Amino acid sequence: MFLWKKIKNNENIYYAITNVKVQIGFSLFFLIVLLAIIGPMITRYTYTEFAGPGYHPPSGDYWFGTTLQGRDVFTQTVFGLRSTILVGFIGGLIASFIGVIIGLVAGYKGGLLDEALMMLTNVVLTFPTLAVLIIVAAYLPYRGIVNMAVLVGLTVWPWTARAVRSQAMSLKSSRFVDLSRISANNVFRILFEDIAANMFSYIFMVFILQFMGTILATVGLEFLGLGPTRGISLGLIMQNAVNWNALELGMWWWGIIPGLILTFMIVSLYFINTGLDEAFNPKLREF
Amino acid sequence: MGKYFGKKLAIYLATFFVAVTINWLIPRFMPGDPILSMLAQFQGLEGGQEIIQSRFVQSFGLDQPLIYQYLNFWRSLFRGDLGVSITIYPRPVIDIIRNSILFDIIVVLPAVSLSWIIGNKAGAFSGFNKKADSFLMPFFYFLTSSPYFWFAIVVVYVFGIRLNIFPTSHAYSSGMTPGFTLPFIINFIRHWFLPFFTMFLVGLGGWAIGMRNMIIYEKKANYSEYMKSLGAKDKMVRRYAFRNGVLPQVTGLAIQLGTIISGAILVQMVFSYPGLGYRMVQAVQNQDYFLLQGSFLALITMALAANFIVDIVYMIIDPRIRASYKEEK
Amino acid sequence: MNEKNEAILEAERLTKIFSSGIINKDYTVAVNNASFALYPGRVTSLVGESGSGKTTIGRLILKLIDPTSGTIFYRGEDITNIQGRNSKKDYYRQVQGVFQDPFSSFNPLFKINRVFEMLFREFKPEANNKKELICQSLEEVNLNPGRILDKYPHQLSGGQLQRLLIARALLLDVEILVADEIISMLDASTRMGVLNLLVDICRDKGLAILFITHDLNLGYYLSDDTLILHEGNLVERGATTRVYENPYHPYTQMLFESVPDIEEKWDRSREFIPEQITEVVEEFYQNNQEEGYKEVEKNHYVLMSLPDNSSPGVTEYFQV
Amino acid sequence: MADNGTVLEVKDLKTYYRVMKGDVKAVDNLNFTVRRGEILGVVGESGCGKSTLAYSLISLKKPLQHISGEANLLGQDLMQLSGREKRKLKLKNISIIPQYALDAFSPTKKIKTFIKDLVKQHGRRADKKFMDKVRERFKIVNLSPSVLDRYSMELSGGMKQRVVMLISSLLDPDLLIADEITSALDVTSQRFVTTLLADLRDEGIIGSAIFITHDLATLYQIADRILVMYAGRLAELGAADEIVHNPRHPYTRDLINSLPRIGIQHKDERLTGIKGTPPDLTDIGEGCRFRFRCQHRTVECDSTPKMEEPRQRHYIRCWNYKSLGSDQNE
Repeated sequence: MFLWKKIKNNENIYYAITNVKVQIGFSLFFLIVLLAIIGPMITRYTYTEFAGPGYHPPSGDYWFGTTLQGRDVFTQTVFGLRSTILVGFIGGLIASFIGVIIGLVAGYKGGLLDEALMMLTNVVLTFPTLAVLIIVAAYLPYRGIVNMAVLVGLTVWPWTARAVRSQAMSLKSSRFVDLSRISANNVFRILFEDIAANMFSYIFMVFILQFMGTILATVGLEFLGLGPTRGISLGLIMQNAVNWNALELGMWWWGIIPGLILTFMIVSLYFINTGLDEAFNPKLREF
Repeated sequence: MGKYFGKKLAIYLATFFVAVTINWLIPRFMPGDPILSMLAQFQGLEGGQEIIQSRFVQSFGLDQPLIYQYLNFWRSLFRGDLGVSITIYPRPVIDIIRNSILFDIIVVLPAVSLSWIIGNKAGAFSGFNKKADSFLMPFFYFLTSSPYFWFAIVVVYVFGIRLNIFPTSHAYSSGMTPGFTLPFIINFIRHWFLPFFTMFLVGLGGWAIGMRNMIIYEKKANYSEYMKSLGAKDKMVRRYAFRNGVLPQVTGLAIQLGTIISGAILVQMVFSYPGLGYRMVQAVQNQDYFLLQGSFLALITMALAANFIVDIVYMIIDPRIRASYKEEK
Repeated sequence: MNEKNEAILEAERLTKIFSSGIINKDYTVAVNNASFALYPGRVTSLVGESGSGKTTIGRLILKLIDPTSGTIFYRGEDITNIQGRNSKKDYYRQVQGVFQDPFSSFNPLFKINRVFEMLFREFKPEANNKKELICQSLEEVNLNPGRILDKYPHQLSGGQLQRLLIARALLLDVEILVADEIISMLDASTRMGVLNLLVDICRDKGLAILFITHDLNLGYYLSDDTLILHEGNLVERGATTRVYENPYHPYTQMLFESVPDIEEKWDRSREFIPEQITEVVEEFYQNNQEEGYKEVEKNHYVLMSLPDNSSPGVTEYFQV
Repeated sequence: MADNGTVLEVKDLKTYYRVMKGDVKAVDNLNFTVRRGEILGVVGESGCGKSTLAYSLISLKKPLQHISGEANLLGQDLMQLSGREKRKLKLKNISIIPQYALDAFSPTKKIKTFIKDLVKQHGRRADKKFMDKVRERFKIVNLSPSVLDRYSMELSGGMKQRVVMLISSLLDPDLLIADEITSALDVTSQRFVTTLLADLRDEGIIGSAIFITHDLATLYQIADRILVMYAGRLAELGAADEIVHNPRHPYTRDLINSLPRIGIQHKDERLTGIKGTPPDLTDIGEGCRFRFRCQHRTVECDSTPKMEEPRQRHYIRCWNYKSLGSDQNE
């Protein structure tokens, strides 16, 4: 795509790739995604099947140990990981898409439209999102992965909208936008070639934040028993662990390991995001 | 100054209005009829059938046109009549909320304020000290990335089970009678500690990282360079940089409140600590719609009130806000 | 000295008031009743300090912002509130601009060729000899196409980028060029090249140039007519030599007094306090009976007093 | 060892920026002296190293590094002093008005608070007597003392510049460095601020000054001596009138010829700039650095010209300045 070739030569990309934090974050994230892909292929069990003796700590046969009822925690985790990443991706895309559109329009158009959109953004931002999700999820008879992702995506977009709006406003007042306007460019070309293209590295960073936000919200819901009605998810595993008093019975692996994998994924994304933040603004780039 | 207030107030009123509307809309337009499922729960209760039937129909006003139902809903809201809880029948929802809020506040308030203060200090320290920065930051990244409920589970396991120095559920031991007696207070505090500790630690990371980045910006700002070239010691440069770094962290507090309260719901779930969040989750699991709606509204109001207080504090301590609203375009 | 023929662009009582905020708006008068004209083949310099509204006038002419009141005539036709892309496109076919900061005038992600491609796409889609036209206009601003084309903006110098923007206007063969502080970011040594180029094009192509600057020496060197702007008001206008040799308005006098000259040093015994000018100007307006502009000599007009609202000055903190 | 008059003596000073690409030789073997009561003007195009000179003297830190040479302020070599020792000299003996003066205040502190904190750093209590002196200084810069209770964002550019000048000269420094103090201001404020610097010197508030700017005409108004810098090196240094009316170095002559002046119009006399662009200072080799743009270039120019003193306290680094004849406008 013509636009992508432009961005490749961009100095930001050079600094992004050479940043240590980005490298650490990316490799960790890659490992976890690999686990989500390979895991379900190599495991001998299904996540519902009674794989062996219950109450069994991590060992050669059961890498993450077994639950009280004898299900294999490793299998449950890797399958749960898949659904979590999928939800995070879809939700992140939706939230970023809404956020970018609202941010661009509010930032570029300004005036009354800007005030109204920002009012909406602040209203959604002030909400404790989980509370809203609980109410909506409670009433949804069927909760599939996609409509969970859509649901969560609809509540976390304000972060993108605010960030994109401030960037759009500063880019709008730049001279090359004036030059495009006196070259009689149409508004869409200005919005995409002049404004969005220069924000691409920024939008990518914000997408990572949305991806993280969606995962945290979704797993939170699953933990409260409001996750997808069918299939397994990380939140569900941990909810079962808490419900069956796994910790009191000493089965730390049942509750802690799935959460640890999830936390490592979030940490890896956090490293990428902080690294990109350093790569993209010189002031943070400490020699 | 007035403009700043006006804008903020408008947002909060709009938010409250939207929250109430969501509350009213959802049960009426969601697929499946929550009223029937609620009534279904009362097959067993003899005699109660008719009372509940009339009570729900009347409070939902299903016979009146929608607009009346809506206005009726608002009127009952202001009268404080949030309906009756089913699980703890017939206690009015407003009472349950009133004493649940107390548990919320005593955990969230100290946790947030302490993590904000210590987080900012730690962030500033690592912003000025490169060596500390290299090992403090990864720790804060881990803290701020760990989901609230998972961290709660780890805390329960480490402090509650392995070390067994703190109880891991409920606000006080079931045998105790609440009152201002010393044993009760000690028992209460021991139950309070782990939820508080979880909220504190998970929150700490975010503030530290935010402040560290702010300090790096402020350290390189022109006013810092000017002070140094006129002979100001590092201590003064740090004090000025910290002052300018702390202000945006106050607005950060307002923005993070939504996420913090969401976190509180999950932490209360793990510790079965009877705050609003816990009540709300119970209401969901028992399909107790009135309690669910009531606790949702209470949570939103709490978030709005906290936001408003933070805005006032920010407006007072940041001269730029006061000045910027005098300066013309 | 080419005497004035038909004006190509006239502005009449051009006013721009910025308002901020939605609930209780507060207003700033950026430009107040400015009337002037641009003539083909002549350079008109618009001189004023920062905040005087000179850039706003430039943006009004380039139709990047719309005036609060007043009209702009292009070849006698009222183009003040033309809307819609096509009518604006026709206008931009004849009127172009060059901005102050060369580096922020180019989208950093694209090669500089894009600046020309945009023109061909919008104004000359049918041209088949695009490369040739570009090279020709580059040579006219003495840039070597080989070392310029297919480069990114950060690979070129400020002087080269400014010349590129001028080449862009040449390619379109425009009639009016608004040059907003185009040399203030360039070094003394390279700025002369760009300025001489500008005047040569104006003379050869019969271009009308509005040269916006805060540098009075440059204004004198370059322009045939001069407009002096003070807090949004056009206080003095006329032939450059006349305005500079016998300035009439107190603000213009003070402006010329503060220009450092290599030949003779300032008389430091006399007190020179910039903030007193606001009061002196107000006094000047009150004492004059006539309202509006007076022709103090042939082709030299001075604003004698403000008809209605005069814009507020910052006097509160100065010790006047 | 400084004789009575010399405040600052710089001998063969070299300070380079150590960056990934190599050494940027921003200040390369500079020699000059500043005597008490003297204003030394430093002029040159952007990127010639004049601001680096200011940073070298007052806030030398990575990536800028001292390579060799001395900078003796009242007998103490600034290059050898430790951070702590140098801090004691600041504001009392040596002070600076920075290039970014319009952005020199912390947005959340009142001007008064900043002054009090700053003075405390030098062991002086900002008591009533001291504050009266400060209010006195406000009269000199023609600002009302009520500015003391204001935040910096409530002040205009001209006002901020004056407050910075007041603060930087608060403890009557022996040497005040003014780095591009006029470039961000309007013409009228430029005149006021330039004459203000001279007034501070006349009233003995500052012992001497180094006035750094790219605007030769403004410099000529108050400078006693002018140092013309090109690409990190001294091109010519001498009395202001000599430099402006009888320039010997080709670069100085071209610089003066390219200055537009009221009275010269394009159609009467076509001013020529200096062709080419200033050299890139990263690992620049030997030889006179102006040779690529100089009209009088000869083969000797490929080796670095040494410093000569054609007249008392008038220095020049050029092989061929004698053949240019020095009768520019005698």
